[in-house]
Amino acid sequence: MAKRPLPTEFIIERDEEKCIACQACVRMCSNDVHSYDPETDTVSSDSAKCVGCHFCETLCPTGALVIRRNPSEFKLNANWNAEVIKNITRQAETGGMLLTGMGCDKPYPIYWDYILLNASQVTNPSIDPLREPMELRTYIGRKPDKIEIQITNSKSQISNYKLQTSIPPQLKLETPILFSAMSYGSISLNACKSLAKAAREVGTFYNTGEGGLHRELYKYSANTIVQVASGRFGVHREYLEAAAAIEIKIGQGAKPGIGGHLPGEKVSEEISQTRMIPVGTDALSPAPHHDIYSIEDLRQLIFALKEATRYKKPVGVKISAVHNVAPIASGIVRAGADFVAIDGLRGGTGAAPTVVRDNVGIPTELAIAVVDQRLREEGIRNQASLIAAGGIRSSSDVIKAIALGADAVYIGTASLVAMGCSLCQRCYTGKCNWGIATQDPYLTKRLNPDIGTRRLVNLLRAWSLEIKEMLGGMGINAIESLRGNREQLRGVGLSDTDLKLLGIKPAGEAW
Amino acid sequence: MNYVIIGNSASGIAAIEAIREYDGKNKITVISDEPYSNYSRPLISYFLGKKVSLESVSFQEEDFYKDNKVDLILNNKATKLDLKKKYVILADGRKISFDKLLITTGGAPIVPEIKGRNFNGVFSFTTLSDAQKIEKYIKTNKVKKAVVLGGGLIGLKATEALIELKIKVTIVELADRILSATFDKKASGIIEAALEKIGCKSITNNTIAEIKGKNSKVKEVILKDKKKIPTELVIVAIGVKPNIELVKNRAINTNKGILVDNFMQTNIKDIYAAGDCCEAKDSLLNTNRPIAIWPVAKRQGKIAGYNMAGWKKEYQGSFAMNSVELCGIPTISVGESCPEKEGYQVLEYFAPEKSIYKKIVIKNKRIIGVIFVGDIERAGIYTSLIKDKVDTSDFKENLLKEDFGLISLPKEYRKHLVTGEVAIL
Amino acid sequence: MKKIIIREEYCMGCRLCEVHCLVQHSKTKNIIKAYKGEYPKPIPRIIVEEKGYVSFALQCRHCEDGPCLEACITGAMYRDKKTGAILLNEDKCIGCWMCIMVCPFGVISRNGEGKKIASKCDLCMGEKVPICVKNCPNEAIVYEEKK
Amino acid sequence: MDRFHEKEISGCGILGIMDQKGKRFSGGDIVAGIASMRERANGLGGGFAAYGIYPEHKRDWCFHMMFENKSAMVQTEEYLRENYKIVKDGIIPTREDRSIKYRPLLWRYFLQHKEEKTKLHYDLTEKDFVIKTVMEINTKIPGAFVASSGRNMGVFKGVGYPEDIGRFYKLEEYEAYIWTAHGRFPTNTVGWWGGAHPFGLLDWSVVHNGEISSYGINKRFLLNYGYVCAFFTDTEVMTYLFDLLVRKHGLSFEVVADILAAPFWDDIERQPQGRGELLRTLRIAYGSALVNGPFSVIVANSSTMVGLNDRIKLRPLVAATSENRLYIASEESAIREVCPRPNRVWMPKAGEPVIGRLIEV
Repeated sequence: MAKRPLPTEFIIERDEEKCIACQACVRMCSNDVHSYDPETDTVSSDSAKCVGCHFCETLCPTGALVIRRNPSEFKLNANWNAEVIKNITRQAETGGMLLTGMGCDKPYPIYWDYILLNASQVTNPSIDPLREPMELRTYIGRKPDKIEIQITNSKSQISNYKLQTSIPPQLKLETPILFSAMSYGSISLNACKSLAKAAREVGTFYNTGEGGLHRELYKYSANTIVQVASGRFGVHREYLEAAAAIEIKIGQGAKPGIGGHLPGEKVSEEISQTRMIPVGTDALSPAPHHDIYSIEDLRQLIFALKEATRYKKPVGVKISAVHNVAPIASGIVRAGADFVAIDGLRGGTGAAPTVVRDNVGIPTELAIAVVDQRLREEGIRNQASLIAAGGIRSSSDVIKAIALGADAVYIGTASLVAMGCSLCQRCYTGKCNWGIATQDPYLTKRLNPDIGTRRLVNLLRAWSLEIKEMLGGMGINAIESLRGNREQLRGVGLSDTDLKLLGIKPAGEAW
Repeated sequence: MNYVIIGNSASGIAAIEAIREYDGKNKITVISDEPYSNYSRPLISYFLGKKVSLESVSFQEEDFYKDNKVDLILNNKATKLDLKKKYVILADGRKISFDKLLITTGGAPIVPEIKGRNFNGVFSFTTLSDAQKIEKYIKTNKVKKAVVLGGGLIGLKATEALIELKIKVTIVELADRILSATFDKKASGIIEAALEKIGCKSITNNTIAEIKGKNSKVKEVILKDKKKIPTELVIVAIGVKPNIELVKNRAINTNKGILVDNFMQTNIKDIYAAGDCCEAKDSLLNTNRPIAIWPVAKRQGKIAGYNMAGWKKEYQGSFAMNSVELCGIPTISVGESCPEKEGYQVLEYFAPEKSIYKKIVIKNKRIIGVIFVGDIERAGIYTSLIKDKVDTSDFKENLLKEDFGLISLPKEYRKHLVTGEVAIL
Repeated sequence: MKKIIIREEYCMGCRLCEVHCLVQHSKTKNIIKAYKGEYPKPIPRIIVEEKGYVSFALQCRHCEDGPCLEACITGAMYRDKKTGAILLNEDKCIGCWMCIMVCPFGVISRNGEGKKIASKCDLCMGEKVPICVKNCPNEAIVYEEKK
Repeated sequence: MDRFHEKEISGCGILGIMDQKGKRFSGGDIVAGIASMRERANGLGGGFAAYGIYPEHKRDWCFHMMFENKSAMVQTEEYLRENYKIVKDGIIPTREDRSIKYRPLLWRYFLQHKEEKTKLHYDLTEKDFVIKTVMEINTKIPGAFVASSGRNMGVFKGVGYPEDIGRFYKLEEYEAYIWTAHGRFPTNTVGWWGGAHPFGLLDWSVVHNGEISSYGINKRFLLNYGYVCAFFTDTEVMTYLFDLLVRKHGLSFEVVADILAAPFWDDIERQPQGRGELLRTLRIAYGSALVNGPFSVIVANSSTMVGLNDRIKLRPLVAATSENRLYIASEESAIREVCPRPNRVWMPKAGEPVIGRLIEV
């Protein structure tokens, strides 16, 4: 059979009693799933086209639509399951790599879910964040190992103290959560605006990814981390100067060792200008930086960027969490990075080969734990901040990441979900019904940045409140007292090796 | 300060409202020769057709005069003006002195010199009294047949009313088509056909030469071509002209109507005129001429009121337009809808089987007139394009499309419309 | 007064405003009955205009100097003193369509089915926020005080 | 239970008395004072630190040792002999006391540095070398524990109520210019002699009342600077923090207080620019040294006694002065017990250090 039709992934149930044929679904679906028949004044749906983004279901004014997974099943087989059969069939037809979007969705252990937090009882008091200050402020950047103070007068009065050490450039975060790198191109300008405005409102940062900095985003530069990636798209003097910090992107959790590819169809006039490439050409980010084949090359780029910005802003490096992550991170810190972002296995992407996304890299929980430990053992933990990325889903993930040793976390997928994303994983098609991962003007307007901003701010506010509540419960009133404080964590159902790597005790074990 | 307004219809009422926006105190006196406190003249055909009750013909609430502290003098005609001493002399001899005077005497029906026009059963059709008289005559004489002279708007509205009363009507029109002032052949054709369908005949290129009667009641009309049409009722509705009787041959300048400037003031200070009785700016033709339609009368009255109260406001001019539903077919015509000379471009959609006709007249890239028959949705957008003299080059091809709307217009113009306020027509 | 502000850059063209407007102005105010059980079928008082990817919802702007107010020959069209909204007294309206002729936004329609009267936005009198605004999923129409 | 793998948690009573002119006085007062806070202890630990007690050996390192068995002592002595010149050693005198049930072998050594060792470990200062010695004995010789390792000072501690421990060690026979004391109320039942307070390292001694919620990060912060916390006690962490910040980083006690009990960001922002900048810098650089959770602590070295509370004062701390004496205690009663009419009594604010320095005469 030249083309073997596969069971559709979803089925669309339309309650005819409730359907009023208003055609909102017809108008809104970018995949043309629904169609209206004026002769019968009815709407019908073609399930085969449905990607399961739930946009129509969300809009349907009568709740007439339900999108379900198709229960159609192959013969039960633990090895040759439906996904395997479908993938092989697709590849047999196309001869191509399978593409996907968002982060790894395979059921590898999510360590966050096997880690529990502590709380105070009797021996020390918990603190009520509603009544007492609770501090989440975090500084990202290189810290001096020691502070020297000159006492100008023999009397040791504080007013006579003179600082001899100056703090290298820092990013000040009012909550230890930043928005991950997502490029203009992979996401819409409205999505970028939402992130930028929310970062400004909350007092944190968003990251341009390798998409350059659109003119309209310059006004948020004080809350912008700009990325320098292997394609160097959109990198120019003004870009670097506008930024609050610079991040060299070596790798991405969803596709370690793989470059990026923005198809030419998405390179519109605006994107071409922002990325500084011709309209309609593919934007190919090479797998490696072709001027970085070694750690010393990285050092050169770090210092080239520091020189270019006169040592006024932190320069960090983002890597994917791979097997050797601890020594690599150590090398990066020694190469002069002011922060290291570690993107784990479950980090998101706009497009990646499925096989890479689902099989390469390690979970961020383990990566952060081993990197933090390694840097401390080497006595260089102060020299760089650690940002954990890749699959942070909730405030408890945030607080656990910080307790494991991260200074802050990057959230990407969570921020997209806040803006509407339902993880249909079809970002690479450019047909995102939610107006996020698309450049189609018909779709991008669906994301009103005012709403996007509000929802993102709400998310960060909610998470911050929860973090404060949990911190208070532990009797801690400043986030820095939790950072790397693994005594506040306990593992359940983890192997001894996992516990050792995470540097935490099993639940039930006292201090 | 004494404001005096002669006339109690659209302009007069609008003037009261305008004055009261700025001056809540000073005295306003309204003089009307009508017995009713106010009514909407366009509604008389609906009254006659029994679609609107006598109470509903009024367009202002009863306590309007009280609320606005207006002295209302009814059933008393202003007969003379003393411009020097500034007073109005009424039919009963009373003198009403004024500081500012507004003349809104409206229009008067044109009554042709036809032999036999004094027979009972021959009526004009401009006032509520006319309608009431007709109604009474029909009732008393059990009228079954009628002739309407004049296929203009008033004639047709009268026709429609009579048809509602199950009277068989024949329209006699001098021109080659009905509604000739605003409709072209195609538009008229649709209405004529619709009239025909309900048994109403339109005789064009003709007129009444003589009215014959019996026992002082009308019995038949004889047309120009000698054709005889038996009838029990004749309504003469060949048009109206400005009613300038009061000022004729006085110091106030008149032409067909009373001449006013862009502040609705006559050549005499403190004396204003508005509505059907005056000649004000036609912004389309760029001349002064009477435009006897309701919205224009209201607008002019309002402008006059503002200026009388001391707030200088300029009249931007208006142009002819009308909307009426005939035989269940809605129609709208605006501006120069039937240009006769060369130099115009006409866009058309004509579907007589659906009784739909759309016509857009363009001159120098700008729309100067439209006709919509059968489908009038969103007609106001075109009116506003005419008013704002918008260059249509960029969207001309969309003008007749079914989805034509603000979205078809240049973004800047649209934005102004959507977000901003609109100036009045 | 508060006005409905149109933000065409965020209108998705879903036309849910029309749906909800229709329901609001139906007899039953029940979405399914309004669509499936009411004759004549109610019509929305809001229009969504679409062309390419641009779209916006449009309803009576309640102009400060409303031409429809001047054009109305029956006094059916009036300004609500309390809210400043331009409303239509349906009992007085006789369907002369003068208002349609002069409305520069084209947002007054003929109520095609039942009594021949004009139909226009009434700002959902009695509701705190007009129903179209409340139900716009993307805040492409907002109800705000306008300077 | 393995004493090295359970962090100890305790509520406690603490007391410190200092003669700022360096005049030595007997241990009677400190024992009487701490005894008055018996309710703050539960008999599972008590101890004292005394400064100026060995004037005749004031240049020698004095190690107070606890041995659980003879072989521990043999191994320790071998180790010490290899690295130091043992000037003098002997049993720490004690008196029999019914309340003291079990006691390890208590021995003290007066040690001098060996020149050849200094050369071998040229990267270490003499003090660093002493610390290295202490760490190695504590972690590598089973049954051996260094209770104190300073000069002209010593730590006397054990399992029991502090007044019993004082009597046991015959403290009334010693004279010191700084005395600190600790009565312990551990919530775990493990009472071992080494785990009693004060904690001593070099001439540092720390008595502490509290439970540090930031323990996990303080410990790992210290790891970054080469300190390995072996005992899972807050007091140990506190001691190393003082050693790092005061001895190694050369910061004053006032500054250290601003690090350990850092002001809130809001307060920092309200400060005048220079001070604000200083505090901001300290917090950015030393955030992981912030000691979070309830504590009151008395830290002493040869020239200073410092009392400090956590940043929101979750544990009691009172200070008083009388003539040249500075008193710091958990409760005012303990001070009044030995100094009924002090010149001044005050409650230090959260994070506000009470610093007593030797006034040179």
